[in-house]
Formats: sequence, structure tokens, C-alpha cells
Amino acid sequence: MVEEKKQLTLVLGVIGADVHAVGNRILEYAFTEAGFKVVNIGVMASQEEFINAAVETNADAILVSSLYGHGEIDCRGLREKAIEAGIGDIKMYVGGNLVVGKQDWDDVKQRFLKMGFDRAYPPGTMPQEAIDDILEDFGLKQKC
Amino acid sequence: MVEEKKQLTLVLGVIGADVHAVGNRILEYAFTEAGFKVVNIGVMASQEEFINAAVETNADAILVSSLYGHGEIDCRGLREKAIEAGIGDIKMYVGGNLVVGKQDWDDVKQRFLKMGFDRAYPPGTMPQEAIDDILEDFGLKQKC
Amino acid sequence: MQLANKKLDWDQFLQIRQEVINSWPTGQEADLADGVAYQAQLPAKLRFAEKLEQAKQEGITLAQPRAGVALVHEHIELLRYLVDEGGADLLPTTIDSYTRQNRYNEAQAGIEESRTVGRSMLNGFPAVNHGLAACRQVVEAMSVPVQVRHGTPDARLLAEITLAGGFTAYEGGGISYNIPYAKDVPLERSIRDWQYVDRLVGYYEEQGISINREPFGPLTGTLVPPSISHSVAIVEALLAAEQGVRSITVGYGQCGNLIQDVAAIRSLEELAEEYLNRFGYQDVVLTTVFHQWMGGFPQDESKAFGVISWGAATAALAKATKVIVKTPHEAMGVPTKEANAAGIRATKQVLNMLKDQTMPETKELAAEVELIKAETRSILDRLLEFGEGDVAVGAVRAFQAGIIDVPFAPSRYNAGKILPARDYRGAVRLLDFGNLPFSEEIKDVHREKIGQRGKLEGRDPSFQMVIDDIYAIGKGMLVGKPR
Amino acid sequence: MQLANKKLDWDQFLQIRQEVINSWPTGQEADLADGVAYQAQLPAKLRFAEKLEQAKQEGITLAQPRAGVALVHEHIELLRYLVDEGGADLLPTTIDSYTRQNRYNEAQAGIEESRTVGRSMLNGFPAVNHGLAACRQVVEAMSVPVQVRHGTPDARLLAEITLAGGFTAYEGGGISYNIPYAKDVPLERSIRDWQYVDRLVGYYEEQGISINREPFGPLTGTLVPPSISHSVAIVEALLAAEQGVRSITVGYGQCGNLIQDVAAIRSLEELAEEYLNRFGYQDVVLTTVFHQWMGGFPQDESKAFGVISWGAATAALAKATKVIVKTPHEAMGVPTKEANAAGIRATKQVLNMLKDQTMPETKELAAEVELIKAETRSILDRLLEFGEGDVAVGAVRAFQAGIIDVPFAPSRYNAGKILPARDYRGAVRLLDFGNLPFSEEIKDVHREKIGQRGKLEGRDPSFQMVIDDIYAIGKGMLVGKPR
Repeated sequence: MVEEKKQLTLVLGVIGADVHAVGNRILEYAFTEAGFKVVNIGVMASQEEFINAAVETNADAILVSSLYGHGEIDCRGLREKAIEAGIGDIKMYVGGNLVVGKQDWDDVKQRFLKMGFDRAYPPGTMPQEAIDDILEDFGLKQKC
Repeated sequence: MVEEKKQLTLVLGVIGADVHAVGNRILEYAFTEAGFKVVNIGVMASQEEFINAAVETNADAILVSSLYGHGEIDCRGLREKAIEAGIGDIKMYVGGNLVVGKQDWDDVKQRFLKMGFDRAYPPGTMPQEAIDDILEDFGLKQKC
Repeated sequence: MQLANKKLDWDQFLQIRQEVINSWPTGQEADLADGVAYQAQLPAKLRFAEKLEQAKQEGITLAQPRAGVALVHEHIELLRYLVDEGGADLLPTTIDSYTRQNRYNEAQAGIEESRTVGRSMLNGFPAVNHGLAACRQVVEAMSVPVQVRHGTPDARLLAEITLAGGFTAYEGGGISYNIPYAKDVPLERSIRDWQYVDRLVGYYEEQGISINREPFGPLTGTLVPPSISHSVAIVEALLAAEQGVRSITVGYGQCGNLIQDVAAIRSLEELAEEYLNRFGYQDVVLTTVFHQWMGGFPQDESKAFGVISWGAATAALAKATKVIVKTPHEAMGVPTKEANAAGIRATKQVLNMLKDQTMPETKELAAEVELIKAETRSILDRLLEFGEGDVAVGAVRAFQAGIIDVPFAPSRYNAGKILPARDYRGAVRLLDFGNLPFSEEIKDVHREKIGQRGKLEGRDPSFQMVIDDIYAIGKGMLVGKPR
Repeated sequence: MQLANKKLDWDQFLQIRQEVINSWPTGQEADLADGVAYQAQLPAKLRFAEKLEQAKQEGITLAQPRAGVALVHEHIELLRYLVDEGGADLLPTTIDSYTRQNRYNEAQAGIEESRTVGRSMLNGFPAVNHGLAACRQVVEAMSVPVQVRHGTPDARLLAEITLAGGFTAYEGGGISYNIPYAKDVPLERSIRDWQYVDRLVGYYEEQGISINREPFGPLTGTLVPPSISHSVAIVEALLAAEQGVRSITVGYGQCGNLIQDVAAIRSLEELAEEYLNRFGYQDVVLTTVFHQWMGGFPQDESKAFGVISWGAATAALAKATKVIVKTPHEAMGVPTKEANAAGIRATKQVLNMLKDQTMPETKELAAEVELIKAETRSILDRLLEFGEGDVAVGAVRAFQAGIIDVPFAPSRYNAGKILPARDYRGAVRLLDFGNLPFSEEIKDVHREKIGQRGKLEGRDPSFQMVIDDIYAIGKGMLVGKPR
């Protein structure tokens, strides 16, 4: 559980033309259960929608999902847009089936970290892993 | 069909401590149907049994099956025994699951050709292939 | 113009058509007479509808993969590989997600980048951007029929180009390609746009060219109760038939429980026939498609083969006309062609082994068939009431009212109130009925069966049970167990 | 001494035992008291009988591979891998073919050569040559129970060493490890030698150490009709029970037709219970084992996964207590450890998905159960007549007379007169009944079903049909079609 003093606000969404709604629903449930304030912008969210939602809600982090393989195209430039909007320091996480085809995960991860994401998750990651990472990144919990 | 003038005699058997009887039964049927005279010494046949049967029946070829992986040990020295028995020129064919584990077939084949076999067949060979080869080797039929 | 389930007036169709083909440059390439002439000279081996009808008569199940990449040459190579190395009986051309949203500019960028980096940056074949000639190049290079598979709410331009381009089957529908595939598209609009597609197919049919149409069965692919997907499939079959479509394949996505799955395919075929007859569409050739497991897959390829093979076995025992095949890379996203072919080979092995076997009638199977039929009739009959006898109007109003409700759908035009969960045998039941018009008798069956599971697991049915079920297959189970 | 189904006198046992343990140097290492003491301190997780009994109570199916290599360290590594990476519930130690024929000198040569060339030159683990300490090393390194699996007509020395060595289950029997595994061994001798093994197991049982015994179900693994293998299994169960064995697993090899396979497992369990009760062996814990497809396999690994998964599905639906798992390398011979683990993972995925499902009762299933029971009773009752009530004597005479007859067996003590073939649904029937004591009513069922197939294929039933059936699975089919 997040400590009492600060409830983190997360913007959650599925980027691009992606309509995978099941995982989005589960993530909303899991992050909410874990004590976060979740701003869920749902599926088919544009980069602008992520940035606007983060600015409007003064969010601590942006969580991007992409399940359909176009993640590489869709995510490019998101960090730059955040900088333009004056929230260049916001933590950004990305996860899912990020690329077309079976590719070496380390390569894929490096590509997304270079794009400006703080962490990237492969297919099959359980929500708890991201929850633990976020708590750790905000100094709220040691990872066991 | 084999031409009228000469019916080839084949000694057929499963070598070593191998008891696989199904393929042996099918080969007997297929070679007999194809017009050969088949001397089937059955399963668990020793090298001596192959040689003796070949000498006794004045056979044209020896057909060795091995399905259980010990073929490499069991077949070694068969050519030498044939030479000792005065039938050093007899054609020798071998086929089946000749070695333990999945190994490169070309390697396996070379090993058996070096042992003195004229041809070696991998798992899954249909009887017709061996029939055609034998007819070709004895100049009785062009392979199509 | 009011929405109604009525055959589109031809002049009106032609008027809309001008807008459609002018919406992107390649649209101009599609000409009706030329399309019909091209289709007419295709050999019989490339005709989807014929191959399905023949399979139905022989009582066998055909295997069809999903596949599509950004560039034409690579796409042709991929499809050929799936026939030569996989033994696919039917081929797909899966369309990329940008095209599905009519974002042709982004698709174009994806094509260019794919050329530059030397690998497909798109998750499918952007048929609109490639245009007519490329479609014909694909179709002509094949030895088996090719279907367009996508997920496009407004698929009118795609249909014009691909049908004139020689594809002989077209997946989708005004509900099944909207509710699970879009967020903001009003049902009224997507149904209307799909009436256009069906009218186009009906036109080809009038010219003697039979094009197969397939409402998308699995919807969101996650814990969808059979009666929900059946209702959608039957509504779309009726809408298509009214526009003159004559070859219809209704579909269903595997839930995982053998009895429920076999019952679903049987009831689907019988119910669709029943409703088509009731509305006077007597001359439709109806076939069925069974989708292998559409939910989460195990990461491990051997385990994935287990899931794939079990789907194939169920399809064969249910005697579906075709089965849509998954791949051992499913958990990793878009598969390599090798993995795709491997999935087909495993599937065909099982289909062949089981082609002479059927699931015999049993008490449990009959009860499940009756339950699905009663549920589907409840939904459809209330939908028709809402539409004052018109199935198009009824569909829009039924979704508004939550009379039909698809679990986990992204669309805001879907009520999203029902909650499915598995019972102790792994069959998909309902935990929350939302506004579904089920009788208390039906509801009691669901409550009892989920209740039994709760008892066995020592917990009250809740959303956590649903989450556990969604993750279950990835963890090697069907029914999600408490952690 | 006359052969009879009578518990071996202990003094006589000890007398034979001297010969047995003196037949090869490592035999001296086996000490009865020491063996019992060693077994007694093994943890519960290593006890085969207990794990089976628990699985039976829970109604789940356990997965067990086949595996064995020449050297101890490599064998341990292999078995551990199958648990860690495959998820095996039960382990085997498959014995090499030289040891099975008591050719310990040749086994020794195989061990030495394996050391030299750095790969296993033997198709299994030569437990006799390695001796007691090596066996204990294997057992102690495991986290699940280990069974000895072999094919040894005279398995007395192997049993002495492996049971004192801590193995808690032992496959085989006087018929099932002779007729399919030897050419020249008289049945009378192998039955007697297996009475010794069973008496040894019975001794351990008297000391409170339960050792599981498993007659080898599939026999020649090729088109064996259920009633043939059931008859052998039940005879061996009776022989074992008389010697004091209390944990017995009866087995059956998949024929491929779902209804026949489920009916076979059901009828096997019920018939075995029936005959054990009839002869007063009330305290036996009876479980079942289902062998995945034992015939020819497809070369292609994806297709092999299909065959494996279908076997797993049948085992789960039949609710067998355990399933013996094949590998995607099956067509290539002895598999790598990776391929072996992959087969287990695919199997366990399917077992888990189906663990809450069973095959419901149907008319066809009930009819098949009754047919198998009627056939098996015909054979067993005539066998008992021949033996004047003694099942051991009856077995020998029944094989002489062809009252039991195993298709494709190498043994000259088997009549080899019957000819099996598949019917049009893929179930194994008989084309030639040899001397099987079936009623005309039973024979008519077989004739009719094979006749139906002949009609469909437009050919008269013949040996060619049998050959086509043997090759069928390798070509992706169950029923062999005319070329």
C-alpha cells in the first residue's frame, strides 16, 4: 500500500489506434486497489490526450500500454511533447506487445528507454511488478 | 516389379536387442509384394544370424533395421563378418532410428557408410524408396 | 435517412459510393464492372464461398491463419509460406490497425518506414494504400481463397478496393467491427456503413459472384458468453442477408469448456438458420467458424501448442466449417511466418486425426444447447421488440439499453454492465447480468454454477475472480484460482 | 515346481534369491533389510503409491515422461531438468535395451563408450551395472517419486537393486514384458520370474513400504484392441495381488478415437476392480495410466505437438490417474531433454485446462464400455477355464491356444493370428479374430464397423488397410486412406 502522506496520480491509457480494453480495465483495477489515483483515458488515446490529462491532473506518472505492435511508431516523441508542455520530468512507463513480431526484448527495451521512457515492460508482466517499481521510483517502498 | 529372369533374395531382420516387430512385418509384406524373396530372421537378430542366413540362402542383400538407438554399436563389424564368411561383396542396407537422440542425419549416414553399408535410411523412409534403390543397385530398374 | 433493415436503393448506393471512392486516391481504381469481370475469371480454387460449402457438405473443418505485413512482396511470400509450409486451407489478409481506423496517412508512413528499416512496422497489410493492382497481385499469387480480415468500423473503401481486387471473402459487421474495435463510433453509423458493404457484396452476388461474409464472432475475445456473441452474429447475418448476401459464416470464440463450446457451435448454426428462415432469407448458405482461444496465451511455446491443439480438437468435435488458428508466438504479439505455419501444422494434425469423430449427444450437451438458445432468443426477441420488428433499429436501441452488452468492450456505445466469470467446469457464465433480459430461471442457472465454484474455492464471487480467469490460461489453467 | 497363481513360499523365494543376486557382481549390494530401512526413511514426496492415490482422490491426471541415459550424473541432470523445466509430476528411469535382455556385458561396453565419446550410447539407464549406490544417488537427487520403466522379461535382479536403491514404483509383468519385448522367452518362465518380482514387492509391502506396480498397458503399441490389453493387465494385476502387491496401476495405450479411449479407461478400472474382488484381493489401491499415442509419429515437431496434446486431452477427459508423455522428437528416436520437457509442458497445459472437465455419459460411450467389457470377459473367462481356475496356468494355455493374441508381437509364444484395423470413426476393431473366444454377436459388431469403412473407401478390408493405418498418424491422419 502507498503510505498515507502522498497518493500518487497516474495517467493510464492505451496509445494509438489500439483498442485492447481488457488489460486496461485490469490495470485500472490493480493500480486503484494498490492505492494510486488512476486517471484512465482508455483505449485509442493520442499522445496529446496523455499529455493533457497529465497536465490537468498534475499527475506523477504516465503509464502507456500498447498491445498491437505499433507501439514503436505511436510512442515516438511522447517525451518531447511532455517537455514542450512543461512536464518534462514526469515519469513515463510503457509496456505490452510493443513491436511487430518476436524480437529480442533487450533490444526493444533499449529502444524505448532511448525514446525517454523510464521503464519498459515485456508481454506477460504482472501489474504488481509495475506497482512495486513505481513505489520504489518515488521512494515510497523498497523493492523486496 | 522385379523382372522375371532373376528374383533377388533379401535377408531381413532387426539387429541387436531390438524387439520392434511392427516395421519388420510391414517390410516383409512390402518387399514380398514387390517381388523379392524375403528371408525374414525377425527381431533380436545377431550379426551371426544375418551372415548365416545370407550364406545359407545365397542372398543378394542384407537389410538391417534398428529402431531403438543402439544401431551404432550393434552394426559395427557386420561388414568384416561378411568378408570372413566369404560374402564380402554382399550389398548391405540399414535404416531406422539408428542412433540415440536427434543427430544430424548426414553425420549419421556417413558413420554407417564408413562401417560398410551401401545405403542408410533415416526414420520415416517409406519401403518403396528402398525397393527402388535395390532394383536400381542391381540394374533391374532405372529410378524415376 | 432513417436507419432500417432494408435493402439499400441502388441509386442511393451509387451516390454514397462517390464519396467513398473519393476519400483516398486509390479509391478511384475500384470500378464495379471491372471488379465483377475480374472476379468472374478467377479459378474455382480461389472462391471462398465454394470451398466453405464443399467443406460443410463433407463435414470437415478447414484451417485458416491470421497474417498480414506492410509490404506487398513480403505479404505474398508470407501467405505462400503458410500454404506451402503450414498447409493452410484458406488464407487471410489481415489489415493493419491504422487502415482499420481509416488513418491512411499513418499507414503510408508505416509502409515507408517498413521499406527503410527492412521489417514490417505495421501489424497488417494496408490494402487501401497499396490499391487495386497490389490486391490482385496477392490474390493471383495464391492457390487457395483469400479473405480480408480486419476490425474496421467504416470498411466501405476497403471493401470496394479489395473486392474489385479479387478477394472472395470479407470479415466484419456493423456491430462486431465497432463495439470491440472502436471507442467513439455510433452504432447507427457503423451499421449503416456495413449495410453499404453488404449491399456491395449483394451486388456482386447479383452478378453471379458469390462473396463470403463473416460477422466477427469472438468480439472482445475475453470471457464472452455464447449467447452474447450469437445475438450479434445473428443480427449481422440478418442485416447482410437483407442486402443480398448469400454466403454467411457465423462465428464463435472458444471459451475452453468442451461441452459449452460444442453446444455453442451447434446452437449458433441452428439459431442462425431459424432467424434467417423466420425473416424469409431462405437461400443463404450458412457455415460456421470456430476461433481458437482468443484470450491471453502462455509465453512458453510448448504450452501454446497445447492451447492451440485443444482449440483444434474442439473445432473438429464441434464440426465447425473452419477454424481460425493461433500461433505459438501468440503471447509475444505478431508471429513470425515460421511460428504461424507451426500453429497451422499442429492444428491440421489434430483436425485430421479427429475428422471422422464427432461429439455424441449427451444430456449435458443438450442442456447447454437449450440454455444458449433460450438466452439468445431472450436477447433477440427483446431487441426486435425494441426495434418494432426492425433488427437494425432494434440493435441500436438494445445496445443503448444494455439488452445486448459485450464484456470488456472499448466502445462508449456499449453498456459495459455485465460481468462474466467461469463456473467450476470452466464454462463462461455471468456474475452480473447488467440489463440482459434473462428470465429468473436462466439467471438461477448462472448463479448456481458460479456459486458452486465460489464454494469450492472458498470465496465469494467478485471482480477478482474475473481477473483470475483472464490471467488463467497464461498460467496454464482455465479457471482462475485464488492466489 | 508347477506354475500356479500362489504366493511364493518365503524360503523358496530366498533360495531363488541367492541365484538372482549372484548373477552379476552388483547383485550382492542388494540387502532386504537394508533396502527396507532405506525406503522407510525416504520422505513422503518421493513415494509413488501415495502420490497416485492422492491424485485419484482429487480426480486429477499426473504427467510422467520416459527418460534414461547411460551415465549417472547425466541421468540425474536429465531427470531434474524434466521436473524443473517440464513440470513432470512423476519421474521415470527408463532402462536400456541391453539390461532388459540381461546382457550386462554389453551394457558395460555401452557405459564405457558413452564416457569416451561424451554422449549416451545407450537408450536408457543401466541400473544393474551402476548398482545400488548409484540408484540411491538418483532417487535422493529428486523432488518427486521415480519409477523403473523397462521391458525386461527377467527383471528379478533389476528389481532387487532398484527397490533396495529407493525406487518406489516398478513397471512390467510376466506377459506385458515378455510378449512385446522378447522373441524366445517361454511365458511360463517370465510369469514365474515376475511372480518373484511381485513377491519382492509384497515383502516390502509387508514391512510397511508400499511399492507401486504397473503392468505395461500398450503392449506392442500398435493397433492393440482394448480388450486384449485389458485382459493382460487384469491377469497381471491378479498375479501381483496374490504375491502381496497393494498398489497397482493398470494401463492402456491411446487408440485415437475419443469414445473408445474414454471407454477403455473406464472399463479397465471397473473390470480390474471386478476381477480383483472376485478373487478376494479387496485391499488393492487401483489407479490407471493412459499412454499417449504409441504408434508412429509425424516427423514434424508441430504436428507431433498436436498428437501429444490430443493424447493429453483424452487422458484428462477419461480421468486417468496419470499419463505417459511423448515428445516432439518421437519420430526421431530418443529425444533431447529439451524436447522431452517441451512434451511435458504441452501435456500439462492441456491437463490443467481440462482438469475440471470430464467426458459426460453418452449412448455411444456406454455401448463401447459394454463391448469392451463383454470382449474382455470372454477372454478372461475362457482363460480361467483353460487354467482350471488358475490365472497363471490359464494365461500360458490361453496364449498357446490364441485365446489371447497380441498383434505385431515378436514373441513366438504369441499366436499372432489376429489382425486389427480401424473402423470409419478411427476406433480399433478386428479384421481377423484368430482364435479369440468372441461370440458371433461381438464379431458382427467388428465386421459391421470395418465393413462400413471398406464401403466408404471403396475397397475390401485387407492387410493393406492395416498397413495404411500404421502409417496414418505419421501422415497426419488417424484412419489410413487408400493411396
